[in-house]
Amino acid sequence: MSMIELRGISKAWGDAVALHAIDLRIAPASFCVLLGPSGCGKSTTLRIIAGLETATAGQVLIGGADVTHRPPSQRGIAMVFQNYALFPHLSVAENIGFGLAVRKTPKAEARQRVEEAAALLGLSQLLQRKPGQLSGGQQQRVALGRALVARASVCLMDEPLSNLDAQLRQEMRHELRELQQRLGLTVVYVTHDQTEAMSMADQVVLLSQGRIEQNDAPRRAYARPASLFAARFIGTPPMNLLRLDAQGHILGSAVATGAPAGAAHLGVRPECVRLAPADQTAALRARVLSFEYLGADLVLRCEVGSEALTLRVDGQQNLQVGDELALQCAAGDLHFFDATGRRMDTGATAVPATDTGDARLPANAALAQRAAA
Amino acid sequence: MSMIELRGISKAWGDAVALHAIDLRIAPASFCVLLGPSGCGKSTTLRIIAGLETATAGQVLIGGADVTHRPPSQRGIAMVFQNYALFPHLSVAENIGFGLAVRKTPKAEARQRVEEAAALLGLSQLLQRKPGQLSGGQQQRVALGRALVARASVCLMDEPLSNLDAQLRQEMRHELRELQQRLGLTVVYVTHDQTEAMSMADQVVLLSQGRIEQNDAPRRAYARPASLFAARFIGTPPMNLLRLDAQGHILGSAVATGAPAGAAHLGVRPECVRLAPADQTAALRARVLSFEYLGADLVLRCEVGSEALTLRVDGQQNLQVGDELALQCAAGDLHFFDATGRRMDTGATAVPATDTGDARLPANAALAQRAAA
Amino acid sequence: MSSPTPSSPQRTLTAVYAWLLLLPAMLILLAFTHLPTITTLIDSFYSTPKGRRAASWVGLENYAVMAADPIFWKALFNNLWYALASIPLSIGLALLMALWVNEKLIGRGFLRLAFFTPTVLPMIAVANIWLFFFTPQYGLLERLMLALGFGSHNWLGDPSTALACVILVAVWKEAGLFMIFYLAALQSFNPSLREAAAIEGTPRWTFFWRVQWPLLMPTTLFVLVNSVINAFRTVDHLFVLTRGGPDNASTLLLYRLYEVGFKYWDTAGAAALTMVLVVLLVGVTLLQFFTVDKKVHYQ
Amino acid sequence: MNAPASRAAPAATRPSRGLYAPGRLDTTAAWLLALLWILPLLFAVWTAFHPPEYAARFDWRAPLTLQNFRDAWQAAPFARYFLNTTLLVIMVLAVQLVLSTLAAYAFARFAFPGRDLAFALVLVQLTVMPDLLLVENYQTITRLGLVDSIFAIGLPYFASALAIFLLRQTFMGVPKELVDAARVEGASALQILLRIYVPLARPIYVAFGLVSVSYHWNNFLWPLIVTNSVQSRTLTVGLQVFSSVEQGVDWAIISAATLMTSAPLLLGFLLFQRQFVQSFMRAGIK
Amino acid sequence: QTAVDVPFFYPVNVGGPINKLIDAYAEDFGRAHAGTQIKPIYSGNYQETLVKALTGFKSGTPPVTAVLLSTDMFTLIDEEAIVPFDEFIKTDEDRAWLRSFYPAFLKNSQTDGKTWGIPFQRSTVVIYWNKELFKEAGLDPERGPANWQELREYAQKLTKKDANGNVTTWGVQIPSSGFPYWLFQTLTTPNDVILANDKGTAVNLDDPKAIEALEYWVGLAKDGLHPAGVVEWGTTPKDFFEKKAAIVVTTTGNLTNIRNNAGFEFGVGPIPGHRLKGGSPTGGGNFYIFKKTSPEQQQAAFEFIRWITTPERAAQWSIDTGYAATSQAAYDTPALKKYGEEFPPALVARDQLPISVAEFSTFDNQRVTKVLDDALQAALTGKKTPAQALQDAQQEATRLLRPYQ
Ligand SMILES: Nc1ncnc2c1ncn2[C@@H]1O[C@H](COP(=O)(O)OP(=O)(O)OP(=O)(O)O)[C@@H](O)[C@H]1O
Ligand SMILES: Nc1ncnc2c1ncn2[C@@H]1O[C@H](COP(=O)(O)OP(=O)(O)OP(=O)(O)O)[C@@H](O)[C@H]1O
Ligand SMILES: [Mg+2]
Ligand SMILES: [Mg+2]
Repeated sequence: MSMIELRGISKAWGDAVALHAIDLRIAPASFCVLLGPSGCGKSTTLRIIAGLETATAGQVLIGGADVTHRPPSQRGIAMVFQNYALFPHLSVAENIGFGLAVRKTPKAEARQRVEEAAALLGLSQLLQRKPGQLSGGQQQRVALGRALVARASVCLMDEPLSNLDAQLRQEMRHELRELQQRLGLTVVYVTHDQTEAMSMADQVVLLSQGRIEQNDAPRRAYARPASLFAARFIGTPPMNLLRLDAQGHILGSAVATGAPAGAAHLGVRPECVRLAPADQTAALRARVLSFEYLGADLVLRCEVGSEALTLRVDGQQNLQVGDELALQCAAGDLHFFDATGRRMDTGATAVPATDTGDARLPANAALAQRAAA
Repeated sequence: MSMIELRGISKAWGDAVALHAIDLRIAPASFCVLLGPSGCGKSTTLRIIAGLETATAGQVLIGGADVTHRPPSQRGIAMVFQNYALFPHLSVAENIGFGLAVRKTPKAEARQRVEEAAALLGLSQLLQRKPGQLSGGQQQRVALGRALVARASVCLMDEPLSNLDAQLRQEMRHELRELQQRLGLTVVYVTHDQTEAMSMADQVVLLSQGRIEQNDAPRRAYARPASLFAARFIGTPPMNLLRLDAQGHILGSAVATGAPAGAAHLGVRPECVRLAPADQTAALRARVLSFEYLGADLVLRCEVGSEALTLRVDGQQNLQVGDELALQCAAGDLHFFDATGRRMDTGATAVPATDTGDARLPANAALAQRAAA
Repeated sequence: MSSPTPSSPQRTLTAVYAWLLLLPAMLILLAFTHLPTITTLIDSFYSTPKGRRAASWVGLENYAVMAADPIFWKALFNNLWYALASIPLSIGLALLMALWVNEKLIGRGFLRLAFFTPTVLPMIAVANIWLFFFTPQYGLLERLMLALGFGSHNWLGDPSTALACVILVAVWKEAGLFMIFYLAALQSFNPSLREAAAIEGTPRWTFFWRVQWPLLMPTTLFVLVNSVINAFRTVDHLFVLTRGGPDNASTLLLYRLYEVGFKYWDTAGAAALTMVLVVLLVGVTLLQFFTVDKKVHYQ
Repeated sequence: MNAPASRAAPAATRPSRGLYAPGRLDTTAAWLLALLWILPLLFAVWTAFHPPEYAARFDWRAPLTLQNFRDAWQAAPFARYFLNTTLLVIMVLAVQLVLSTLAAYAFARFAFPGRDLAFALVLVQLTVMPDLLLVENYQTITRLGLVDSIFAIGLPYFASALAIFLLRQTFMGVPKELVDAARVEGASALQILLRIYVPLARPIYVAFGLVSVSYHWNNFLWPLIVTNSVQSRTLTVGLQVFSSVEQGVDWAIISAATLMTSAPLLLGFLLFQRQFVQSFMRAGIK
Repeated sequence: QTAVDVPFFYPVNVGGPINKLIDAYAEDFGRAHAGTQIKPIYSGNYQETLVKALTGFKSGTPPVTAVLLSTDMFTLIDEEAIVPFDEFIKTDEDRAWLRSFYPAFLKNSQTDGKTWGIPFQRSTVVIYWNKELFKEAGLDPERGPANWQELREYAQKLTKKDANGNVTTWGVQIPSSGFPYWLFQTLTTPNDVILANDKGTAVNLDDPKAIEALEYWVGLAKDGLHPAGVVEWGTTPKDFFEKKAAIVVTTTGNLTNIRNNAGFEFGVGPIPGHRLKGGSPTGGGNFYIFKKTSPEQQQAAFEFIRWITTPERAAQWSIDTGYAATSQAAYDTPALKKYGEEFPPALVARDQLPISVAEFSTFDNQRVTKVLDDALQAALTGKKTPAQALQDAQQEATRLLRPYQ
């Protein structure tokens, strides 16, 4: 049974259609991330699940019950908002206990539940502070506390980390995920940051313009992007998408790619392009256009034909703009897309549908081998 | 000659000392990043250079001239503020041209310079908009435009990207750096985000509690952290810092590290710890505690003795919590720190002081080799 | 606002709920503002009932009488002068005060108190103190003038200065309140704006004129509406200072209304005057909202 | 206004000294104006504490006296007037706040037929103030049989267009998320009002309170007309005792009475000056 | 027998102690007349009391009785707000009581053969002079100016200037704010001109003698003997105390105030004469009884008014407040006789009463009065010549009064 189910949910404001008949099932105790660019309908979906918006059509089921017409407070959900929506005039304890107070939970019990939640989140020392006196991460935890104390088994989160700085964001990702697993929560999590999606999700739902573009486990979404859109959206630096000419060569070059007929784009992830050993003759040659040093990594932008190719190498590499590099790439790391942007599956690039396979080491330098100098 | 020079700059508010006799030289047309945790004195330093605060002691030189007692407007600087400080009632064009109008630059010339700057920043279409109608990144560029149009050769920036979301921040990093190089600006840039520092800087000045902790090129700062503080602060995920016992073994284990006498901590970066080929017997053994999937990478947290060790491996690896791993590490990647947190230099780990060396590939698995099972 | 688009029965329920919330306030407003206004409007078309003579329909006669009354015109023009002088003066001073006490001046607390004090003093009593200021020969103003070598002057007793004195007292009374509004706005400004301007080398005056002043526009509009209303409402001090004299030199519309209504007991004439005031005030306010408001909202 | 969203830049707390620092000229001018501004108060203090013959003579050796206060105090039952005025001011403010809050909430949060018309009707009171409609209002009060009660003094002012207007603006500025969060937590519409909107609008309440209290503390004509007895008279009506037509102005006693009656407000402002300014500040009436 | 409540509007006008006196009277009366309760309501100055009373009347809740300006009589008649006293005056005793009031006071209380008001707190205008300044100027401090000629001469001697030519002491000061028409009557009455007829339906403002009177007043100011412009009524006593004015013309109601606060010896005298020997307008308040009240209440009010105006009480009232007593009988009481011997200035009012006239009053009183006031102020501030001002005023007043003729 799925914990949350959307059946043909549509949403329109006048003429503006935000969601087109979305169908979605989310398993109990799983972490589902709604991912997509700004304006694609993530928040709308979440708010429809919460009952904060009414769908134009379709049904919402939570825990098997049709809740389409129930107000938010009767759906057994908790919610964490993008900027936390902490009540600035209430202390941490009061913020966490807000729902309990509103629902007239006995004082003693409410106090106990607030203290438990605070202890769980490491907020015990801060109970008397006002949100304004807390750091971003602490605020985030208070917002979480408010959601937890309701003991709802479904927790909805709308970009809860987007206001934090990089370092804190990383820490909070861990904490959130760990908490979700510990408490067995069903989380629906909205973000437009694919790193967050990758690192936390059991299920990634990629939305684009009110439609589900891909709905998969993160690894599968990463390994087998269903469309150009998905390929572009998931991964940093994003997947290289090289246009192919009619012959399957990289545009403006004579590099053959082994593309199936009708392929319009070749996709390859930056981390899958490697520097070939200097002696390898069959390597793909590319010229460095620019690079960015990131400590552990160096991100290079090179030129192949008329297309740009980004690759990620060890940060301690010393390279200059204009250097000629020899590159190679495994055949399994190549993705092909047709003119409509749909993925084309070739036998060679099929990867296991489940993620239980063994550690896979790049075996052959597919691209380089096929490269015709 | 240095473009900006601070000589023994101190700043105190009453008893609270924010800066302790800072000495700093910044080369012309270079990009200097002031990096450090919140409250370390970055903004104070920047504001003293700008003349927005008066130093308690010391001198500020810009372009060789002592400007300690000059007002901000006579220092030949431009500044970009954290929240941009755009005038909300003025259009983009008026914002950019504000300084020109104030300085009574002839109308025609002012218009031309504004248009040039706008073109440079891709703002030409937006000149008539008000800041409230712009996205964060666009606002950022307007702020930049206002700084550029002044044609000051020194540009000061206080966390200019901190209000942007991750994606935009990355784009803006590129743009900023490129612009600085194109125009030959001397930029002093404040941030607490080490990724920004690494990717943009010619010179990273790491501050801690009002003192300069390290002042180096980014690669050097990354490769040779001067202290435990620097080691912890620079790099994501941060450098592993393992406590050593009196014998130089990793605490709670029998793993020898080849540490010089008196070393209290061993540092090793996550990306420098590699999975040893399965057949290598001398490998360091560690148990996986948890992992985080990031698409391209997988970050593992393992246990060695009583210490935790983080390492970064290929994202397509399939690992389970509890797996035993064999690890190895190059001797050159080991850093030692004494009990006071200062770096200890051993002959073996010395790296070239300049960054002109060739691409360096890990040759020997130092740590693993020395490990005594 | 954020409520979900409700279905029809829900919408009715919402409307009922909303109107229930509004009801108490609306009832009071209706009973003490709208109905009296309408009654006044109707009264203005009838003659004043006196004893056995019941009110009779006279059409626009009350307005005609009013228009023929030179004192009405005097009061109207006085009031326009009063508004024209007191509004910019009190707003200007309020702004100046706010700019000052927004800075770290020595004794800022005292300055704030000093500027604000007149707002809380009861006009009815304080007007008597002002009377002393204007008293010829030994009044404070006189002493000052004499000390400076000027001759004595009968400030309130001279038609050419009486109105000015009344204006001065009004400005004194309300500038402090407006200052608080300006101060609040100034303090909410982002301090970086000032720094950004300083780096450009903006002279203080330019900074005020190009940045602070435009950003204060919404406050100015608010204050402006208030001061216009006050210009037609504050007459307490007239009762003590000049009673509209000498020879109506300082009479104002509301004071004239009081005279017509409560001294002459000419309720019809008073009703006509009230309608003039209502139309004038509503008109001015609307005009302000439509002309200034456009320039005010920069977001 | 929207405090939660204000992730105020750290610089916001930092006074940028040295920039446009007020010069000596500013300080002098500000002090001059301030002195000019409290001159009437200074004069009142002088005359109140000296015998009447020194009202117009400034002599350092003038003897101090409290007689004027004694006389003023005895001239009318001021204790009772203080009580009445305090009751009036508290009652008016309390009712104004309650009614305006409810109305502002309806305007800010609900879409219902007739809303814009109703709001326009409210705004009418901004300009057509009860002062203009004295006679009609007196008749209404008489019809209600309320003449000569503190309640009657307050009644016409119970609904304040200014308060409704200000509160509506503030309420509309409350971030939507806060309301959503409260809804998810199960708060009813009334709970949302009481627990979210009202506390967040506190600065506006304080600001409006200041305006309202000083207005009703000093209002004169209307209280005079609707009250008959000591039991309902307010301070300003009591003060009227001193502006005698028959005799000349006795500044000594008037000053004493003025100080006496405005002392609570002045003291209040002195004590809560910072809070007031800050409230207005956060109220951001703009 | 049910208790009768008699709400009584009383203008508190001379400060605190007076309402204590009134309360005491009300209580005493209540004790003597079981079942009747007089309820004094202090309601501001005369103008405010009238506003309250008439607003109340129009809304159906008038006071039963009120002390209001004698000049408001026509207004109150016009509003049909009051009942004449004739209904209550039934016995000879009552008639004798009514006859006992000074005719000067009754002039403002009767019209068309009916009595509408009973004089209560009445005053007249007198002159006060500073004896010290008189001595300095070489004048007899015990004798005030007797006529216009003397007034002008005295004023010339009394006016002092400083080195710069600024006047430091004015010879004479006649206030002209608020109700200048009343003080103007101190000039017209001796000049043998009455400004309004008894019926209150016609005025005589442009009479040459009235113009002459105004010219005299304006002339004093022109010649620098009297302050220029409009002189504030409220500060006039203070001007006198501060020796800024040597002679002031003001009400007898100020006697107590001046006695308490003048730091020097002062004299009180009747208004200087010209064509006639002197003469002043009367002023102050009368009792009225309101319509829309029950006959029992009206009767009770009448009894209270009779009771409070008996000679003994009137005498005590005069001693306590400084107002003129309203009847010869009151001045003949031992108490007031004794007081007059101790403090002779208190008797000036009495001596002047036989030649005093009614305060200017007409139908549409306030409006007509304002026309005259404006004219006077216009002349005093130099905007119009006295003749022009009064002729204009005459025209306007006549127009206003036309409906009543
Ligand atoms: N109240 C509304 N009225 C009209 N259109 C709306 C409303 N709310 C959202 N939309 C539109 O619906 C679409 C989806 O909005 P939604 O807020 O769900 O996007 P999102 O994916 O959450 O984007 P973001 O990442 O920017 O938050 C957008 O095009 C938006 O403009
Ligand atoms: N006006 C001031 N008065 C007193 N102390 C101050 C003032 N401004 C800054 N400080 C203190 O000086 C120290 C340095 O502040 P600074 O603003 O330079 O830090 P920062 O490195 O910019 O931090 P952040 O990253 O949070 O902006 C801090 O401890 C701060 O509390
Ligand atoms: Mg969203
Ligand atoms: Mg800072």
